[in-house]
Amino acid sequence: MTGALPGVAPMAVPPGAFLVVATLLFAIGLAGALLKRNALSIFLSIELMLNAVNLLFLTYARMRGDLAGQMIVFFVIAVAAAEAAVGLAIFVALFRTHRTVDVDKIALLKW
Amino acid sequence: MSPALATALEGTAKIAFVWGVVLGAVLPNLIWVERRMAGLIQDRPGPNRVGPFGLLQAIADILKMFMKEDVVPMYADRLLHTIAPLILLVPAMTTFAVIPFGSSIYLFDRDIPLVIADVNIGILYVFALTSIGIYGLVLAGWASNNKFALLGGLRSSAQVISYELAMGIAAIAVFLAAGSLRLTKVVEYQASGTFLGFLPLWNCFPQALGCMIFVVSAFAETNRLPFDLPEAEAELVAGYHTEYSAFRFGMFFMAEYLNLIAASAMMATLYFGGWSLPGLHPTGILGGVISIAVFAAKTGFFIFLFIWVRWTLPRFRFDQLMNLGWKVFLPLALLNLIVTGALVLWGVV
Amino acid sequence: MKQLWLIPALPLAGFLLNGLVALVASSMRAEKESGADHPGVPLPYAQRLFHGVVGVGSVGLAAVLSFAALVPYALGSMHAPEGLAPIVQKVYTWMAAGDYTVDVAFRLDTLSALMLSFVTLVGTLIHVYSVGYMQKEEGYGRYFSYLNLFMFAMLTLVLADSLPLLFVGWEGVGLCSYLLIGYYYDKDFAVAAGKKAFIANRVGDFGMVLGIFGVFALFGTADFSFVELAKRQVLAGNAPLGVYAVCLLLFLGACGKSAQGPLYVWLPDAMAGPTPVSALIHAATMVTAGVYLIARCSALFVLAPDALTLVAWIGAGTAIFAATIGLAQNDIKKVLAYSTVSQLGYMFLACGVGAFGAGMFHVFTHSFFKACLFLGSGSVIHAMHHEQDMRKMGGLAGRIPQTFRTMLVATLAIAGIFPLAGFFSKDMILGSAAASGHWVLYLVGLFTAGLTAFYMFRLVSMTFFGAPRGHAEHAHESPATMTVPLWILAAFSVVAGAVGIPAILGGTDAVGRFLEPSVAHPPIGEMAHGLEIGLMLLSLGVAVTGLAWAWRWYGRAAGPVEAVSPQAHAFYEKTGALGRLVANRWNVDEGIEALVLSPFRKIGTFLWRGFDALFIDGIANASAFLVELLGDLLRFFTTGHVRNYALAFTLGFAALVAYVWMS
Amino acid sequence: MPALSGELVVFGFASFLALAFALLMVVQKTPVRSVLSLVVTFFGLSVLAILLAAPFIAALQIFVYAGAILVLFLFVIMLLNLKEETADKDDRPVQRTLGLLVALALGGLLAGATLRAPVPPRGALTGTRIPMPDEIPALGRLLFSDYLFAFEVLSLLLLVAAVGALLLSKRRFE
Repeated sequence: MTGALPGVAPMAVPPGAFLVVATLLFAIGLAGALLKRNALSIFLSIELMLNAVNLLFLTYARMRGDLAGQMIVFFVIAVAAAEAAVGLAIFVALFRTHRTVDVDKIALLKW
Repeated sequence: MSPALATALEGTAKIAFVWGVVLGAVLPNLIWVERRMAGLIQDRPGPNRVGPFGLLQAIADILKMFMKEDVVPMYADRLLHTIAPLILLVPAMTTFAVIPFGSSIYLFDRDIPLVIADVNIGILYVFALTSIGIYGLVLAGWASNNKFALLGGLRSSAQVISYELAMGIAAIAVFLAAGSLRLTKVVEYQASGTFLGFLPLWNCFPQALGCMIFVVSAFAETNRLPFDLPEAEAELVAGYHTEYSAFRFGMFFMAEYLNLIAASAMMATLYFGGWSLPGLHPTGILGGVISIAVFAAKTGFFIFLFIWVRWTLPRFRFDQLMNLGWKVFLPLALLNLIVTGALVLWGVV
Repeated sequence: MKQLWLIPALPLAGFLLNGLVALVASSMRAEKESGADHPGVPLPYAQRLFHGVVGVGSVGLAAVLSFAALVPYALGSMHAPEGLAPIVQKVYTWMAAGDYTVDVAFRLDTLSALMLSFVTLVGTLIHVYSVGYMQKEEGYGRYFSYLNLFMFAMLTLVLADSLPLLFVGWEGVGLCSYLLIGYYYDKDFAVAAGKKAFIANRVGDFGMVLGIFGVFALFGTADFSFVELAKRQVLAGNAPLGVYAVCLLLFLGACGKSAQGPLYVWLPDAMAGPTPVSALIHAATMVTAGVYLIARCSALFVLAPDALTLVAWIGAGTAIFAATIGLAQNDIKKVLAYSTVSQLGYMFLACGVGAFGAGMFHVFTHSFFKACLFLGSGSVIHAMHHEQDMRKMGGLAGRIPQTFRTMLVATLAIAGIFPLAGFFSKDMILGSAAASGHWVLYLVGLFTAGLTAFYMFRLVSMTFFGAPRGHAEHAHESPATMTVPLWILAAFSVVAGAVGIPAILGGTDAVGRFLEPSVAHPPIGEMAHGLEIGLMLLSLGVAVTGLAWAWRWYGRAAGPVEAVSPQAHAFYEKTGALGRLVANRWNVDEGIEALVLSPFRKIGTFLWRGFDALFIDGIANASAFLVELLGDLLRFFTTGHVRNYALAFTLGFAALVAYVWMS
Repeated sequence: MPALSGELVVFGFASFLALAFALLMVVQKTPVRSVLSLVVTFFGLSVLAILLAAPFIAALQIFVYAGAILVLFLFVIMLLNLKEETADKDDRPVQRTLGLLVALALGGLLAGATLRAPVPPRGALTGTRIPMPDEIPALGRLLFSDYLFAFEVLSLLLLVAAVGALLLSKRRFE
């Protein structure tokens, strides 16, 4: 624990708590990604995982009193935006050809 | 009295004041004003039966809404259908938290800044709330399980998101000049000096273009004519609130007016010097009151503008709207940003 | 003159201009009329004019500049006791390796001055001649751009101040010769000839490059300051052997470029190119580069007498060998080609016996009369509508008189008739051969002189005398652009000898003294004046004999108008089996085919069929097969279900985290 | 000290909100509702971000994530008009159970690992401390100095993504 940084108020909440929350969120997102069949829901779960990681970054940034973590979160969010745009476009195209976004019904990669 | 408690009290007082004024005083009269204005512009008397000059018309309307039956369509998504108006209403009401409605007032031997929460992300907060507001419209459209409503919802989301861009970029220029996201800082900056020696340093002068974009985008953001496509009667019956009645409809109604007021306040704050007036240096209680009055006047002017435009201009077509947003305003906003950057760089503003 | 670099730069500019215009124009043409080149369709006049002006102009200007540069220098060095110091102008640093740098620097000394004089002069004349000769060609622009490029390379070669830069020019001229031999790229024999020339030159260049490295190894530098070092015998490393090896390697390069020894084979075939090209590249300038190289490095060669002797013998051998082949050729250009080879042999003979000055002198004179002869033959071919077989000519003397007269002059010159240029140069060579005591070489040279006179006059007789055969009767004279250069060259082949009149004939061996500063002049034994005079008369007599003989066999005889005339066979009838062998060019090409090429082809076939196809491909196919098997195995895991992939991925990740956790 | 306890309360509430609605999102069958639950989760996250002295990120979380990205999701869902997740039962029990197990296992592992992981000393990456309370200018300065290249690349990426999305969602490729 970093203790009172100059210019940073001491953390009232133990950072470990944040970390646990973040990892739990990550696990939930992962479960969603593995269990859901609707491509969009899977995508949502992945977004959740991203945010869990963001939370980790923020926590460490706070613990180290270092802006780098927040910077990375900023970039993650921007990249997520790009990813969402392309991903959703892919789903739309997919739906147009298969009339469904159920990933179990779309198994083109089979041999 | 412990400082923490004092702070809490102070905050509560301010919230009470703002909401009191907005919900209690401005909102009802606004309904009346709008309809009277409509009458004026359309060369007819407008509501003039209930009370003197029909001043109590608003009360009557509200009562009527609460009396009516609250209908939920059979195949609607009940939950969402219920909460949609709230999702729209709450952000509209919380927007005011960051807007400085006056300089500061000296009471109970403490200097009280006249803003509920002077957060350092100021404008971002406002934009965040606006973007939440979208959900209200979209969900209302979706939950009603009605194609007109759905179309209205989709339109609104598309429209609001598109214009948020232009609006945001225009606003960035403002903070570039002020050097902070805090709205109080923005106001202080505008009160601080003069532009080209004879004009007040209000952003509307150096950033006339940005101001114009912001104002027009605000119309789109609040779904007001000429951009009220989500509820375009002629095409979509009543758009996203087709399936709403009684006080839920009333909430949409309220939300629209609140957004209108908030938008006016934002314009006044960002581009027209907020509570400041050239040569006015408010001090003490009186100063505070005067500054509030100035702010109210400016806001009032923009509210008036909103109404005026609504009853004057015809409605856009959706594709026209989108073209305007993406192909005209966005580039112009960027241009404005660049120009402002140059001005700041060369110390003109 | 301050900017030597301008001299090569001008033709380069010409090349770029001509090349670009030609390219653009031809592509435009291709668009307009579908199909790239249209045989026989001459270019629009404006374009021809452009190419002509640029082509001739750039080279002409270069010639003017070079004379502006070399005349003052030459005069200066004539009057200076020790000759002037060479002018060396550095343009920029080309390569820098550690503390050793190779500069692009140009050098003007008496040797390069001599070369420069006739290269630019003959070059310009031949450009002018080409304007008329190539008129009907649709590849006009291409031709002139190549020709300019050649001039650029040749001038670089001549003016270079270092072996690497010289090598650039060396390869440049090789490339241009390849391009121009293959100028008629739609004719198979032309393309084949181009390849042959290129490959034969590669063999030489291999020696050349190694030689350059060797020079660097010996002297620690490759620019011509090493000549000075060699004169002062400042050597690094194992001198005698090293010098010997380097000399042989350089000589190999020279043989490649100057068609000596077995490497001569490309030159006769090179006649497939347009005649002016043969005149410029394969007679006057490029092929003499080998001699120039030897003369440049003379100081080095002097250190390896055995190598010099070898040079002499190979030169003499080539001379007589080529001359004998020349006797029996019926293609007018082939005769000239073999004559060129044999003349080059003379030059190497001279260098070999240590008379580098004499060699360069012959290079100088030879360039004029041989160019004149080629251009004349070109004019004849032009008049005969691209008929090159002398058996179908005859009786042209009256029909194309100017060509006849100029060619006659040049023939006499090359035959070595007093007082034409050829006499002096050839006699200087023979004289120095005798003086150096190589009497065998002398006799070979003498006999070759006789042969030269014979086949040259045979050519003249078969072409111009007797009754017209084939289409000879409707031959007509060529335009002025072609005849004027002929006259100029003829004039030079008369007077060019003047610069080398030996002291014994009251002259001052000008060229020898002129070259002294820049080429080595090892002591050659003196001869009694009487003997010297005698030898001169002897060679003169031999030459006259040759002429007379040729006249007897070919001159008077007239033949039927039908193509093949008795004279064509005359040589065989009169010389029997030997003649037949000679007519088959001593079966050299067949020999090379049998001894060198076919074994190589066999080895190649084996490596292809046996090694590559079975072994290498076998490995590749086997590995591919393995991969395929693996794929068949793995594909059962690809269910195509995204979630399975995700699950597997996650499992792996979990395992990883667990591992990190444990450790 | 009341502020501290207050902070704790806020933390507890926010994290509960985030976790609960995250779970809801996963078990939810209707895509629209999953999106909404995720929105609520993001609210919780942004509150946590504020607790972590990152108000700017918090705002972005709402403004960009909830306000733009998730609206886009909603938009697409409505466009494709996806009601219930396909009714027929999940025919991959192995995948189902295994997936759940792996997710839980990995979650536990990660939690443990993160708790055990040492915090690198401040300034190990960059020396910039968080200047409370107004850190936004500092962020900006950092973004346009140390992270300029990444920033430019990012802008390029966004452009490419926009073009790609447009191309993908075109009906026919002319």
